[in-house]
Amino acid sequence: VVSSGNEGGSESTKKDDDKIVIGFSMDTLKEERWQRDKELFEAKVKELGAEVKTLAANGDDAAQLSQAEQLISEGVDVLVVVPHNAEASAAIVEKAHKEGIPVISYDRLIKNAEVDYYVSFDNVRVGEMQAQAIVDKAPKGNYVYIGGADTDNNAHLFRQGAMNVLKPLEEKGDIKIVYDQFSKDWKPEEALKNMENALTANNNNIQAVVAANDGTAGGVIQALAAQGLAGKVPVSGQDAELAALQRIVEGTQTMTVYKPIKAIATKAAEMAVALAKGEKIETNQTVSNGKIDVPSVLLDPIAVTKENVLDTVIKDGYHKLEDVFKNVPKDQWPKQ
Amino acid sequence: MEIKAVIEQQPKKKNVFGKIDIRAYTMIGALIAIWIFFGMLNETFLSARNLSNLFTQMSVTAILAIGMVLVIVAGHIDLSVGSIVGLTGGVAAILSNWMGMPTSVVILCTLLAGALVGLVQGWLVAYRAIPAFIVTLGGMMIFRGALMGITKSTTIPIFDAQFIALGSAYFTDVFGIILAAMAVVALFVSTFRKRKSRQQYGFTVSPLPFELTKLFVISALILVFVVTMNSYKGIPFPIIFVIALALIFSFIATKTTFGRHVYAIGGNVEAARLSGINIQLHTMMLFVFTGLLSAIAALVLTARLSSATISAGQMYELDAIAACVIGGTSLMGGSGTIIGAIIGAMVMTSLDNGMSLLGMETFWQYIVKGSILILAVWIDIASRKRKTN
Amino acid sequence: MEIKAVIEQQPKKKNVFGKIDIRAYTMIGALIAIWIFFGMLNETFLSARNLSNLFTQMSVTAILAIGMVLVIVAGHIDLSVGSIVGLTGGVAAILSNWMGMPTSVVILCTLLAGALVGLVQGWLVAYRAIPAFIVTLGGMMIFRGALMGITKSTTIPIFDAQFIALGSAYFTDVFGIILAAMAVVALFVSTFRKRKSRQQYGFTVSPLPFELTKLFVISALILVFVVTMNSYKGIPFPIIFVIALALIFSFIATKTTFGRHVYAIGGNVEAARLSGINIQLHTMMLFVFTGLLSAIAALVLTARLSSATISAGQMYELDAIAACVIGGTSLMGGSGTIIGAIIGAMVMTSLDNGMSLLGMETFWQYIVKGSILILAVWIDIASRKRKTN
Amino acid sequence: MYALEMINITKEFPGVKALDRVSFKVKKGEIHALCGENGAGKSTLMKVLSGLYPTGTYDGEIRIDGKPVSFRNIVDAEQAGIAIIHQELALVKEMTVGENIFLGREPRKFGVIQWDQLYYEAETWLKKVGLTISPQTKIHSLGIGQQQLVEIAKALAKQANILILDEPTAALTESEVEILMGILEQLRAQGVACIYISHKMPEVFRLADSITVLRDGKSIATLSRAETNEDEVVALMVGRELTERYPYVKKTLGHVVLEVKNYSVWHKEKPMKINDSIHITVRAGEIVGIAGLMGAGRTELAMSLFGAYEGKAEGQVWLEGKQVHIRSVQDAIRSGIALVTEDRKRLGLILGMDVKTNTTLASLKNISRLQVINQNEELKWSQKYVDELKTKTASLETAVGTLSGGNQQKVVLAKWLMAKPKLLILDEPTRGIDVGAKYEIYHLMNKLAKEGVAIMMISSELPEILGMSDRIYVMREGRIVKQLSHDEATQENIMMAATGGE
Ligand SMILES: Nc1ncnc2c1ncn2[C@@H]1O[C@H](COP(=O)(O)OP(=O)(O)OP(=O)(O)O)[C@@H](O)[C@H]1O
Ligand SMILES: Nc1ncnc2c1ncn2[C@@H]1O[C@H](COP(=O)(O)OP(=O)(O)OP(=O)(O)O)[C@@H](O)[C@H]1O
Ligand SMILES: O[C@@H]1[C@@H](O)[C@H](O)OC[C@H]1O
Ligand SMILES: [Mg+2]
Ligand SMILES: [Mg+2]
Repeated sequence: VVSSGNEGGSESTKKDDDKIVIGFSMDTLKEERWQRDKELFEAKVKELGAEVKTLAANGDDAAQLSQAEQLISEGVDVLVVVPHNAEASAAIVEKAHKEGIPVISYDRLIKNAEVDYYVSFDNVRVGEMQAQAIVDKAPKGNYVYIGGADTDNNAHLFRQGAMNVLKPLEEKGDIKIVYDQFSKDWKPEEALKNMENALTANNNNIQAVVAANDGTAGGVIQALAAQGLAGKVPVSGQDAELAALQRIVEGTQTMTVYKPIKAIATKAAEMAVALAKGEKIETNQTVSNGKIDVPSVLLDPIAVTKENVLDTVIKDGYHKLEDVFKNVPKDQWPKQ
Repeated sequence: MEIKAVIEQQPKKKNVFGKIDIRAYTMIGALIAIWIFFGMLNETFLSARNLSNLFTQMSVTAILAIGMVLVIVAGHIDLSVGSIVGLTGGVAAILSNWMGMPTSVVILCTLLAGALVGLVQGWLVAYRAIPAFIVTLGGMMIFRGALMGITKSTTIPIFDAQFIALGSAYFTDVFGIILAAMAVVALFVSTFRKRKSRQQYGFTVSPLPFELTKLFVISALILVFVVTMNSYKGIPFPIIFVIALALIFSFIATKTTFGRHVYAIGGNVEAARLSGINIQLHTMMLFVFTGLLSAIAALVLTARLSSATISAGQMYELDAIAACVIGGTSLMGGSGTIIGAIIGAMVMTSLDNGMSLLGMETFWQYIVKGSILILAVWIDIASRKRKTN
Repeated sequence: MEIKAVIEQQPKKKNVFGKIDIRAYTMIGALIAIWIFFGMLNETFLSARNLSNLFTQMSVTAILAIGMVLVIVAGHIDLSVGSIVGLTGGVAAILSNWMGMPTSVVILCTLLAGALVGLVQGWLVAYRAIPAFIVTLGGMMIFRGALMGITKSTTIPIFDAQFIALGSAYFTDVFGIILAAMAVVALFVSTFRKRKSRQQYGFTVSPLPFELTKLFVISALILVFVVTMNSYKGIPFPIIFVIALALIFSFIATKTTFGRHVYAIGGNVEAARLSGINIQLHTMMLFVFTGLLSAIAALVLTARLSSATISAGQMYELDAIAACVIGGTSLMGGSGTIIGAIIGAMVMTSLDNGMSLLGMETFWQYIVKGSILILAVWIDIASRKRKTN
Repeated sequence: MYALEMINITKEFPGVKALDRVSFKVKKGEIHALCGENGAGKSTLMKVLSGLYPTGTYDGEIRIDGKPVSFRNIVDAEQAGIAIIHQELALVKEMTVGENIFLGREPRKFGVIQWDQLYYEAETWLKKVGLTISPQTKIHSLGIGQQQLVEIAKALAKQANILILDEPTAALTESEVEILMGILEQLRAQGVACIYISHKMPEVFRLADSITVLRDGKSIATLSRAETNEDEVVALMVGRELTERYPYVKKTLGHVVLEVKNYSVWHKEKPMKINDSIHITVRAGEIVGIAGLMGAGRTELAMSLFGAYEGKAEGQVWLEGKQVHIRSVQDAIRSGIALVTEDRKRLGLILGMDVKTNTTLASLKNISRLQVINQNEELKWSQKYVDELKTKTASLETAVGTLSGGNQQKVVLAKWLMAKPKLLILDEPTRGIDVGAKYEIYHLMNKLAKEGVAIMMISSELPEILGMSDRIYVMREGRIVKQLSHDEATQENIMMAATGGE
C-alpha cells in the first residue's frame, strides 16, 4: 500500500539547460547577520556563473522543510541549508538525496543525516570564546550568564561552550555564577529585564556578564548603564552587529564574536558550485553528526575587541570605519 | 399537494457542493485565482510535484483547522493547539526514541495525551465556566513549558521508519486508484439512497440528469486529483489523514445530533439549554476533539521532520483560526463549515508556497499574506452586502 | 424626600477605589499574596530598587493594556499592538539615528505613525465591517513585515540622550514630592468640590469622617509610593507615563460621553445605535487610541533598550489581553476597567520578575505563569458564583 | 385527581423571594390560566415545573398524577410529559425550522439524524399551527409572529400531557391567535392539561376553565371562569380596583408636527418595497394609532422614519413645516423624533447597565459640558423620571436587566422623554406588560399629548388602538389602506381593512 517514494524520476524535474542553480534554504532573515550571509553568498555564486535561489523560513522547521521541498522540486543542483533545527532538518537531506541532490550544511550542522559537506564555525567554540574573553578581563568575581532563546538549540550550544570555561573556574572558587537565565525569543528587552533583576538580586555586586549575542548584550548594557556600570563590567556578545561594534569602540561592550561571514559565504558558494559541476572538494577535517563523519570546512570565529576591530571586521569590509566609529570624535579615529 | 409546492424551490438553493457557506465560494474563487496567478508567474507551481508538496504542506494547518471550526462554531476559541502539537510531538518522540516503543504504542499514547490535555481544558471551560480564551491562553504557556521540561529543551530525532512514514510516505498508484474508485462508488450509492428515501417521504427530488451531471463532475475531480498525485509519487500519506478527518468531522457536524447540537449551542446557547441539550458535556468534548486532532497533527509534523523540536507548532493556532475565518466560519459562533476551513488552509498554504517559489523577500511575504487575509474577508463581506442592497 | 431614599444606599456600594470590577479586588488580593510570597522567598523582591524595576518593567504591557481594555469593552480585539510597537519603534529609530531628527520631531512623527495605522485598521473594522480579529491579525503580519522592510532587518541603535531618557531617566526626589503633593491636593479639592456639588443638588453625601479616612488612606499610599521610589533613584520616567495615561483614559472611560458610549456599544450595539450613538466613529477612534498607545509604548521600549530591533513587541498583544482579562475585563464586551488592567499587568510582571529573581528554570516560568492566569480567573468566577447562589 | 399539583413552592433569588409558598393545581383536560402582574412569579413557577430550576434549588413538592416527582433537569421534566413554551423565544436563528422543532430530540439511528423523517414530521406540525412555510426555511428569515408559531409547533411535537404556554400570543396576530385557540381546545378534548399565561384578559376569559392569580410571589386565589369576571381578576392581580382600562381623553390638537408624503421603503435585502406611497400626518397633542397585522410593515416604517432602517427610503418627510432628510438616528434625535422600539431587550436597553445610564443614554449631550458628563445632573434627571413614571427599582444603580418587563419599558420611555421629542413613536409600547403598568403608560401618553407632543402608536392590540387613539391608520401589506377617527373606529372595520376582507 505504501511506497517510500523512491521510484520517482529524479531527473525528470531537473532543468534541462546547463545553467547551474544553487538552492539556499535559510532559517531566518530576522537577524542582521543572516541578511549579510544571503547577500554575500548570492553575490559569490553569481560571480561563479551560477544562479541562486534563496528561501527563508522565519524560524519554523516545518516551513523550512516545505521550502526545501520546493527548491528540490524546482530542480536545483545543490542545496545549501542553514538549518533552523539540527535534527529536524535531517528530513531535508533525505528528501534531497532521493532526488540525487547533494546538501551542504551551512553554519549549523545537520545531525543524524548523511550530509555531504559542512561549512561552519563551531557554536560550542563560540560560547567558549565568549566566556574566555570575559574571564581574561575579570578572572575573579560574580558572573552572570544571559542566554538566548530557550527554544533555540544554538542557545544551548553557546551556553554549553561558555560553561566549559566557567564551570572549572567556579569549582576552583575563582568565580561564582550568581544568575543564569535564558532570554525569551532572543529578545533584547528580555535580556534587559533579566539583567536588571540580576543586578538587583546581587546589589550590583557583579563583575562579569557573558551574553549570548549582540542583541542580548545590548539589553544587558542598558541595564548596566542604568547603574552607571556600563564599561566597568565586561560583557560579551556575538555576530559583530554594527550596534555592538559601536559599543565596543565606545568601551561599553568588551567583545563580540565575529564569524567572518564573508569567508563562510564565499567558501560555501565555491563548494556548492564545484559540487554542482561534479568537481572534487578538499576538506581539512570531519565532524561527527551522530550518523556519519561529515567532511567539513571549519572556519575560525574571531573574537573582536577594541584592539583588533580594525584588522578584522573593518578590514574584511564587513563594516565601514565611519559607521563603527560614528560616535567617537573624529580625532580619536584610528588610522587605517 | 402543499408539500411539493414548498419543497420544489430547493434545487435552486442546493447545488453541487451541498451546503457550503457563501464565503467558501468566494474562497474557492480566490483559490483558483491564486493558483492561476502563481501558475503564470512560475512554471513549476502547477506541476504535479509542487501540488503534491502543497497538499502535504497544508496538512498540519488543515487538521488543526478541522477541530478549530467546531470550537469556534460553539462560540469558543482554542489558542493552545500549537502548544499541544509541540507537547504531544515531544511525547511521541520520547516514547519512540528514548523508550523505544513500537509505532502503534507511540500513536496510541500520543493520541491519549492529546485527548487528555483537551479534556482538562474542556472541563475548565465547560464545568468551571472559565472563558476558553483564558484557559487555552494559559494552556498555550503551560504546554510549551511542559514540552521544554520533558524534552530538557533538546531536539529528539525519530529513527523508527514506520513512524517517519506517517509524514512522508506515499500511497502506491494502484492503491490511489482503488481509493478513488471506492469514493466514486460510495458517492453514487449514497446519492441514490438519499433520492430513494426522499421519494419514500413524498418529497420531490432534483431531476435525474441534473443529479447525474453533478455526480460525474465530482467523480471527475476525484479522478483528476488521484491521477495528478500518481503522476508524481502517489497520494501523500498526510493528505489521506486530512481527507479522512475532514469527511469524518463533516459527517459529525452535519449528520449527527452531536454536531447539530454544537451548532445550536453556538447559535443560541439559551435555546439549546431549554431544548435539554447538555451544553457542558458537548463543550468539553469539543476540546477533547481539538486535543486529539492536535495530537494527530503532531504525529504528522514530527514524522515529516523526523524529530520533535521545542518550537514545533508555535503560532499554529493563528494559522488554524485564520484558515477557519477565511473559509467562512464566524467568530461570533453558530456558523462555519469544515470544508470551508480546509479551503482556507489551502489558500494560506498556496500563498506561502507560491511566494516562496517566486523567491519573494520575507518581509514582502508577511505584508502580502496579511493583506490577502484582510482582503479576502473584505471582498466577501462587501459582495454579500452588495447582493442584499 | 424620595430622592434621598434612593441615593442613600450608594455609599455602601461605592468605596475607596470607586467602581472597580469585582475581579480587580480579587486581583489586588492575588497581587498582595504574590508579593508576600516572593518577598518571603527572596529578600530583594520587596526592596525599593526591585519595586522600581518592577514598575518600569510593567510599563510597556500596562500602556498597551490601557488601550486594549477599551477595544475589548467595545466588543473587539486588537492583535496588532505588538507589531505596531515594533513598527513605530523602528520608525522612531530611523528618524532619530538615520535621519538625525530632534527628539520632539521623533516623538511627534512616531505618535502620528501609530495613530495612522490605528486609523486605517479602525476604518476597516468600523466602516467596512471586517471583524477586528481579522483586520488586526492581518495588521500583525503586515506591520511586522513593514518593520523588517524599513529597517532592512537590522538593529538600529539610538544615541540621542534625550530620547533615551524617555525610557530610563528618573524624576528627582524633589520633583517626586511636589508631584505627590499636587496629587494629594487635587484629590482633596476634587473630593470636596464633588461633595459640595452633590449637596447643592440635594443628594446626601457619605459622612465626613468616612470620606476623610478614605482621603488620608489614599494620600498615604501616594506618599509611600513616592518615598519608596525616592529611596532608590526617584520615580522612573516610564511609570509617570503609565500613571498619566491611566488617569486620562480612566477619565475618558468613566466621565466622558465618549467613554460612556463605548461601554454602551459593548453592552448592546443595537440599542446603542438606536440611541443615536455613532457606532462607526467611536469604533474607529478606539483603534486610533490603541495605535497611539502602541506608539507611546514603542517610544518607551526603544528608549529603554536604546535601540530598535525587529523582534520588538512580538507577542505583546497576548500579554496585554491577559492583563485586561486578569483585571476583570470581559471578553464578551461591555465591562472592564483601566485600573483593573493595570493591576493585571502588575500581577503578570510580578510573576516574571519574582521567578527570574529566584532563578527559576524557564520551563517552570511558562508553566507557573499559565497556571496563575487560569487560576486567577477561576477563583474569581468561583467566588462570584458562590456569592450569587 | 389532579394532573399536576405544586405544593408550597418557595424559590428565592439573591434579594428576591420570587415564589413564597405557592400552591397550584391543574386538572386533566383543563385549560388553567395563570395571571399576575409583571414580576408576580408566573414564569419562575413554570421554570420550576419544567425542570429549568432543578430539585434542590427551590422548596416544596411537585406531584404528577398524584405521584411526587423530582426533576434534575429539563429532560427529566419532558420525560414526565411536561412541555413548555417559554416567554422568550428560544430558537436558533441560523438553523432551519425543522431542526428547531426537533432540537434535542432529533429522530436518529445510531446517533445519525434521519433528515427526511425529521422534515416530514416537522411539516405535519407546522400545518397544525397554520404555517405554510417550508420546514427547511432558516428561522432568521421569519417574522417574530411566525417564530412564535414555530415555538408552539415545537412544544406540540413533544405531545406532552401538560403543556405550559408562557405568553404565547404576545407576538401573534388575531388570526394566528384564533388558530392557537383552536389547537388548545382540541388538546383539551384530548385530555391534555394546559397552563396558559397571558396579560390579555379577553383571551384568558375565552379559553380558561380556571384562573389562578399570583401576586408578589404568593398565590392569591384560584377561581372558576364561570364564577368570576375580568374586573375581579384584575383587582386581585393589582390588589386594588381599576375603574377604566383605557383612559381616553379628547384633546385639543395643535399644528402639524409630522407630515409624510408619498413615502416608500425598500427591503434591506430583497428588491421589494416594504412600504409603498405612505401618507401620514400627526399633529401636536394627537395620539395616532397604526393598526395592522403582523408583517404589515409598521415597524419598518417607524425605523425608517427614525433613520434606523438599512433599506433605502423615498418620498418626503416634513417636520413642523420644514422638510427633513433623516439619514441616521442622530439626525432623527436632532430633529426631535424619538422611537420606543418594539423589542425592548434587544433594541431598547443595555441590560447590563444601570437605570441611570440607560435613562441618559440618548441625551448625554444635554448633561455634559465639553464631553464631560455632569454626574449630579445625571442622577437628578434619572431620579426625576423614576419618580414621574413610578419605576420600581432598588436604586438608580440597579442593572435594568434585573427589572421586570413593565419597569424596563418605563426606563426606555424615560430615555426618550429625556430627549424631549416633538414626535414620539411607540412601537408596541405595552407588549408583555401587565395591566397596572399598561394603565400608567396610557396616562403618561395622555399627559405627553397634553403637553403638545405628537404621538404615533403602533400596536397589534386592537382594544388598545381603539381605546387610546384620536385617529387610526390601518396598514396592509405596506400601504395605508384606511383612516378612521376615534369615533368611527370599531374592531370590525379595522380588522376588515387590515385583512382586506369584505
Ligand atoms: N434569574 C433571576 N435572578 C434574580 N431574580 C429573578 C430571576 N428571575 C426572576 N427574578 C425575579 O423574580 C420575580 C418573578 O419573576 P418572573 O419572571 O417569574 O415574573 P412573571 O410573573 O413571569 O412576570 P412577567 O409577566 O413580566 O413575565 C421578579 O421580581 C424577578 O425580578
Ligand atoms: N429581518 C428580516 N428579514 C427578512 N424579512 C423581514 C425581516 N424583518 C421583517 N421582515 C419582513 O418585512 C415585512 C414587515 O414586517 P414588520 O415586522 O415591519 O411588520 P409589523 O407590521 O411591524 O409587524 P409586527 O407587529 O410584528 O411588528 C414582513 O414581510 C416581514 O416578514
Ligand atoms: O548568530 C546567532 C545564531 O547562531 C543563533 O542561532 O541565533 C542568534 C544569533 O545571534
Ligand atoms: Mg414571565
Ligand atoms: Mg412591528
